[in-house]
Amino acid sequence: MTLDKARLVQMLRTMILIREFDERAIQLRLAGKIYGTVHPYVGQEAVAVGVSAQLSVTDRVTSTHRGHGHCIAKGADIRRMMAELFGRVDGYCKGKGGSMHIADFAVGMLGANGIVGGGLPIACGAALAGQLEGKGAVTVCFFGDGAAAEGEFHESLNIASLWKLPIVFVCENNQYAANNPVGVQHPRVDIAAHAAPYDMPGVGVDGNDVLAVHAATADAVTRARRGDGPSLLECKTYRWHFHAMRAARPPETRPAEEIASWKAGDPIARLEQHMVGRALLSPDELRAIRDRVGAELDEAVAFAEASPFPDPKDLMADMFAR
Amino acid sequence: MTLDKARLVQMLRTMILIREFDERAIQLRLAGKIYGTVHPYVGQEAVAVGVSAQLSVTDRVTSTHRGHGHCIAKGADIRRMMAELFGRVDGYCKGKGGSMHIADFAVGMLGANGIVGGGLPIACGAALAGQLEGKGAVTVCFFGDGAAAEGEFHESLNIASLWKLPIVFVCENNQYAANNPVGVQHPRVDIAAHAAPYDMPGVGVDGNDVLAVHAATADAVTRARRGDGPSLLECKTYRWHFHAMRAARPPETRPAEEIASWKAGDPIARLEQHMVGRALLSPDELRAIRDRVGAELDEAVAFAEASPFPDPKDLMADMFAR
Amino acid sequence: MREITFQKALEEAVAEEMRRDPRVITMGTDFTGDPIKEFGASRVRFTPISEAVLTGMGLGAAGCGVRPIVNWRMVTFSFVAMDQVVNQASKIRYMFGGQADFPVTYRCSTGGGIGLAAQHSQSPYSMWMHLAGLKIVLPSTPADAKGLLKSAIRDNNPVVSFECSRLATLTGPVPDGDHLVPLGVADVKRTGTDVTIVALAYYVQESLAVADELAREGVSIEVLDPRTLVPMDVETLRASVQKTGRVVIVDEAPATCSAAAEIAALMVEDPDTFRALKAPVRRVCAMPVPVPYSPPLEKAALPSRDDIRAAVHDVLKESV
Amino acid sequence: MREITFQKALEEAVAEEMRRDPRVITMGTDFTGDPIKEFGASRVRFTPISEAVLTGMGLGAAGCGVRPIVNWRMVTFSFVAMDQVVNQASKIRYMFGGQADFPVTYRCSTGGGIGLAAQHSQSPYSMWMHLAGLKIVLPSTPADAKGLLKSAIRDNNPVVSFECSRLATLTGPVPDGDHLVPLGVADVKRTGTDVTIVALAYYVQESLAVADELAREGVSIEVLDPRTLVPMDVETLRASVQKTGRVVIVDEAPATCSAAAEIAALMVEDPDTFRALKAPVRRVCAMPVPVPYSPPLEKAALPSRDDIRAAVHDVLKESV
Ligand SMILES: Cc1ncc(C[n+]2csc(CCOP(=O)(O)OP(=O)(O)O)c2C)c(N)n1
Ligand SMILES: Cc1ncc(C[n+]2csc(CCOP(=O)(O)OP(=O)(O)O)c2C)c(N)n1
Ligand SMILES: [Mg+2]
Ligand SMILES: [Mg+2]
Repeated sequence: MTLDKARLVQMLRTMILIREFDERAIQLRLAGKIYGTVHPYVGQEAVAVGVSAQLSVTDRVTSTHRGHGHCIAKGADIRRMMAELFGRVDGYCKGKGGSMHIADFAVGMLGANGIVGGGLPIACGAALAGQLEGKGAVTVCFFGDGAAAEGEFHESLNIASLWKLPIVFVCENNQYAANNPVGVQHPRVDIAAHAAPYDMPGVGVDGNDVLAVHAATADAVTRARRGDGPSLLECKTYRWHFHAMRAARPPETRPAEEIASWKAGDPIARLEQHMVGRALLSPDELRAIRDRVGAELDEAVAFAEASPFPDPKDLMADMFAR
Repeated sequence: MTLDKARLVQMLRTMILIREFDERAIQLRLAGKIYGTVHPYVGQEAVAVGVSAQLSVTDRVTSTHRGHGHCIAKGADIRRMMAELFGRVDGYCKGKGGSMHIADFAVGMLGANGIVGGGLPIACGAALAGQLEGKGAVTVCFFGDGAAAEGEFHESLNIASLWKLPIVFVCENNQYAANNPVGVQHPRVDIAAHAAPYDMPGVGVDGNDVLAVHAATADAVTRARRGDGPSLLECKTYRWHFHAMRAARPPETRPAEEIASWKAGDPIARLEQHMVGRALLSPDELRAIRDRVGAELDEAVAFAEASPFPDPKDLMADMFAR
Repeated sequence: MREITFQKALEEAVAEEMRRDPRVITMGTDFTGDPIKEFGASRVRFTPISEAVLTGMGLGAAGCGVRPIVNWRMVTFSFVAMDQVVNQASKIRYMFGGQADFPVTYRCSTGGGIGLAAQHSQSPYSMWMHLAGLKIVLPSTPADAKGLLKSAIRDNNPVVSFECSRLATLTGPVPDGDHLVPLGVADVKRTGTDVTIVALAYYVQESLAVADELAREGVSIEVLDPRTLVPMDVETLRASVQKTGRVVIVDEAPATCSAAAEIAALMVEDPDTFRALKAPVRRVCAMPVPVPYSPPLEKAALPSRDDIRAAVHDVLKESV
Repeated sequence: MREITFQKALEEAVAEEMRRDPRVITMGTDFTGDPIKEFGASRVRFTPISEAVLTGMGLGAAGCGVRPIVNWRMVTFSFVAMDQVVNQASKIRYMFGGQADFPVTYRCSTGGGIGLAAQHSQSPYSMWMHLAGLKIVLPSTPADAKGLLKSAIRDNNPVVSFECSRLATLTGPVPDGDHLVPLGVADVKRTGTDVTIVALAYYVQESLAVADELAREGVSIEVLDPRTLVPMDVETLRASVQKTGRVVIVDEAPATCSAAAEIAALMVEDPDTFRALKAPVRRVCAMPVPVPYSPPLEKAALPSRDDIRAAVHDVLKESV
C-alpha cells in the first residue's frame, strides 16, 4: 500500500511532534518545571507512529514507562499531556499520574506503565474486551526488549494465542534495558523468535523505517481484526538519549560509535528523504511543519503553566468509583 | 550406552517402588492415616527414574506437588517419607511439611513444591551454586506441562541459558494440568519448542520409555557438566490416577480410551519386557523384586506408625537458623 | 428460609450476576458447578496456569467495559500475580485521575485447618488491606457470602473476595431472590454487654460457639463480623467496644500487621473508644509460623476455642 | 568519626562482607559503585529484568551454601517476585523441618517524596512483616544502614533490607572497622519523658527535628527507631511508652495494617503498657491513596512535620 502525501505528512508531523515534545520535556525537567522521572522516546518515533497509523480511535494501546510517543501517536492532546507532566489539574490524570502514568481512555490509550512488562496482561484484557464486543477492535501492546525477560511477556503471548485475541505485541528493541545491552538480557538477539512456540507470526522489522513498521503492522492488524489471533512484531530501534533522568542528565555509558551509527539512521530524516525523493515534501513544507510543531508545543507549555496545581483538598478524589 | 543388568534391575526396582509407594499412599489417605492432599505419580515412573539414574548424590533436583517419585528416585529414604506423610517427627520435615513439601537436602533433593512453576527459579539457584562450586554438579528441575504456562518457566530458561547454568529442565508432559488438557494450556502440544528462542537444545522424548529418558538425559547432563549450559527435555507421559485427592478419590474426567491406551504403554511393563526379552529378568527375579518392595513399604508404614506425632511445644522450632 | 452451603451460595451469586448482566464473565483454571453449560465458553473461560496474565486481563478488560470475575482459586496462587494486584489493580483508577472504572472481582479461598501445610493454608488479607485502592470482602455465613459476592460483582471497583476454605461446607439460611449485602457494613452476629469479640470468617462461627458456652457462665459476649475489610465499618466496631469496654479480636492470620492489628489500632486511636476500654486489647491469632502439616502442630498454630475463651477471661480479669 | 552518606554506607557493607566471605555474591540489574572491578563478574551478576527468577535463585543458591544478595532495586519491582517471597523464602526453612539454612539477603529501596508517583513510591514493609519467616531491617542513619546490612548478610536466614530513597543522600557518622548493628535491637535516638515517638526510616529524622522544636516549647520527646521490623524489639518500645504514657507512631506507609498498626497493637495488648497509657495511641501515616505525582498532592498524602507536631499536641491534650 502506497501512502498518499497527506498520510505521509501526517506521520512525519507526528514523529517530529513526538521528538520535540520529549526534547522539550528534558529541558523542562532540567528547569524543575516537571518532576520525578522522564524517559525520552527520541529516536524511536517510527515505531509509535508506524504502528498507530494503522489504528483507529476505537482500537486500543498499552504503553510503558517510555510512553509519551505512544500517547501522541494514538491521538492524545499534548496540552493535557504537558499539564500532566507539570502536575496540574488539567493534566490527563489531574496531576496524579505524571509521566509514567499518562492515559487517555477516550482515544484508546490505556496508559503508560511504570512496571516493565506490566502492560502486557492489561493489553490482553483490552483485547479480550475487543473480542467480546465483536466489532473488530484491535489492541496494540508496546513494550521493550527488557520486558521480554519478564514472565508476564510469555504468559501474555500464550493466552493471546490460545484465545486468538485480537492483539499485536510490539517489542521496541532499542538494544538496551536501562544500562544493560540486549546481550545481558537475552541469549538470542531476536525477540521475534519467541513467537514460534506460541504458534503466532513473529516478524522482525527495521524500527527506524516508519513505512516498514507501518506495513508490518498492517499484516498483524488485519490478522487480528479477522479473528485469527495475535502477532509479535519486533522493531529494532535505538534511543538517542539516556534511559531516564531525574534532576540531571545521567552520563552516557554506551559506545559513541554505536550512538553515531544509529543517529545516522534517524527515522525522521529517513522519512523526510523518502518524501523529498518523491517530491512529496518541499523545504518550505517541512519548515511549516516544524514551525507548527514548535507553536503547538509552546501552546502546550503555556496551557500547562496556566493550569492550577491540584487542591490538596482533592487528595482523596478519584479513589473509588461509585 | 547399554546398561548392565544390575543397573536395569535397579531402575526397575525403583520404578516399582515409586508406583507401590503411591498406591499405598492412596490407601493410607483413604484410611485417614495421612492428611491433606496426595498427588500420585503412578504412570510417570520412567521419568523420575530415567533422569535420576544419570545423577549422583552431589547433583541436585527440585520437584513439584507430585513429588514422591522424584524423592525416591533421587535416593530418599521411604521410611522418612512415609513418616512425613503420617505427620510424624521422624519425617523428613518433622511433620511440618507433608506430601507437598518433602525434601532431603542430604541426597540433593531440594524439595517438592506446592506452587506450579515455583521450583524452577530455585533450581536455577541450585545450578548457580553448582557453577560457583566448580565441581561439575548438575541440577535437574522437574515440572509439569501446566507449569510451562507460568512466567517463572520462561524467566528460568532465559537466565539459565544466559549464564550457561548446569541445569536440565525436565518437563513431564502428562497431558493434563489438573482437569485441563494440554490444549487448554498451550497453543502447541510440544513444550520442547520453547527451548529454541533461548538457544538451548529442546528434546521431546517418550516419557514412558525409561531407557529413552535415560539416554536423552545423558546428553543433557553431559552438556551441563561440560559447562555448555542448560537443556530442555520434554517427557511425554500420563498419570494413571486423578490429579489430587483429599478424603476421597475424585471422579475421573478423562476419556476412558485415552486412559486405556496410555496404560497399555505402562512404563514398568515396558522395561520388564525389555529385560525379559534380553534374558535379563526371570519371573522369579521379578517376583523377588516385587516382594522386597512390598516388604520395604510395610516396613516404612510400620516406621511411620511407630514414630510419634510432634509435640505442640515444638511448634516454633525450626523457624529461624542461628 | 432455604438452607444452602457457603459454596453453593457463592455459585449462586456468580450465576445470578451473570444472568443479570451480560458483561459479567468469569475466568479460572476450574469452576465448581457447570457454569459453561448455562453461559457458554465465551463467558466462562478455562485458563492456563498463568495467574499474572489472568489478573491483569481482568483489570484490562474491566477498563474496557467488561465485568470480569477472576478466580485465583487459592490465595496462594495469587502471589505470582501480585504485581498486577499491587502495582496495577489497586492504583490504576487513582493514578489515571479517575478517567475509567475497573469493575473486576478477584476471588480466592483462604485459611488452614485441613492439613494442607504452609503454602496452601494462608489468610493474608491484611497484605491486600494495606494497599489503598482495593475493596475486600470476607464473609462468614452462606447468606453473607452470596450477598457480598453479588455486591462485589456489581461494584465498579476492583474487589477481592476472600472465601474461607473451612466454611465451604457450612450450611445456613439464604434469603430467596436478589439477596445483596452492602459493602462496608459490619454485622452484629450476637449481642452482648461484657466483651466484644471481633471475629473474621471461620472464627465468627467459633466465637459464636464460645459465646454460647460463656453465656452459661454468665458472661455476655457481643460477636461482631466486619464482613467487609475495606471499607471497614469502624463505627459499628467502636460503638460495640464503647458499650462493652473490652475487645478480643479473633482471626487465623498471624497477628503481625494483620487485620486484627488494624482493628486493635482503630479502637485505641479513637479517644472515646480508648477511654471506654477497661482492659488491654487481645488478639487471638495464628502463631507466627507457616502453617504446619501435622495435625497436632496445625492445631497448635491456629486459634482454638480454648484460646478465645482464655482471652475473654483475660480481658475480664485484667479490667481496671 | 568520618561522615558518609547512607548510600555509601550500604555500598561499604556489601563490599566488606564480600571481602570477608567469598560465598557472598550479589545480583541485580544494576549496581551503585563498581563492585565488578573488585569482585569480578562471577560474584557480581548483572541480570535480565526477571525479578521472580532472581528471587528464587537467591533462595535456591542460599540453600546450597552460597550467600546471595539480591537487589530488587525498588520495592515496586519485587511484586513480580512475590510468589518466591511469600510461598518460598518465608516458609522454606520451616516447612522443610529446618534441614537447611537459606542465608539470602534481599535489598530494595522504598518510599515516596520525590515525585515518582504511585508505583514507585511505596513503603509496603508490613506486607513482608505479616509473613512469618523473614527478618526485616529498615535503617534511618548511615551507621545503622551499614551495621544492619552487614548483620543481614551474615544472618543465616532470608533477610529483607528496606532502604528508604529519601535517606540515600543523608550524611552521618559511621564508625570505622567492622561496624555491626545486631538485628532485633531498637535504638533510642533521643531520650525524653512526655511522649514516645516511634518512627521509621526517613521519619526518624523528621521526628527528631520535631522533637527539637517541641523541646523549645518544653515538651520532652523520646524518639525510638525499631531499626529491625522483624524481630521487633517490643520490650524497648514498651518500656519507653510505660515511661512516657503517650505514643505517636510515624511512618510513610498508609496506616491500614501497617507497621504502625502493629506497633499500636503491641502497645495496647500488653497489660502494663496499656495501663500506663494516658492518651489514645496516634498513628501519623500516609493517607490511604496511591502516592500522587503532583507536588502539592504528594505533600498532602505523606506525613509532614506539622502532622507529627499536631499528633504530639493531641496526645498531650487528650491525656486522662
Ligand atoms: C518489574 C520492573 N523491574 C524493573 C524496573 C526498572 N526499570 C524501569 S525501565 C527499565 C528498563 C526497561 O528496558 P526495556 O523494556 O528495554 O525498555 P526501554 O527502557 O528500553 O524502553 C528498568 C529495568 C521496572 N520498572 N519494573
Ligand atoms: C501458581 C499455582 N497455580 C495453581 C495451582 C493449583 N494446581 C496445583 S497442581 C495444578 C496442575 C499442575 O499441572 P502440571 O504442571 O501439568 O503438573 P501435574 O499435576 O500434571 O503433574 C494446579 C493448577 C498451584 N499449585 N500453583
Ligand atoms: Mg530497551
Ligand atoms: Mg501435567
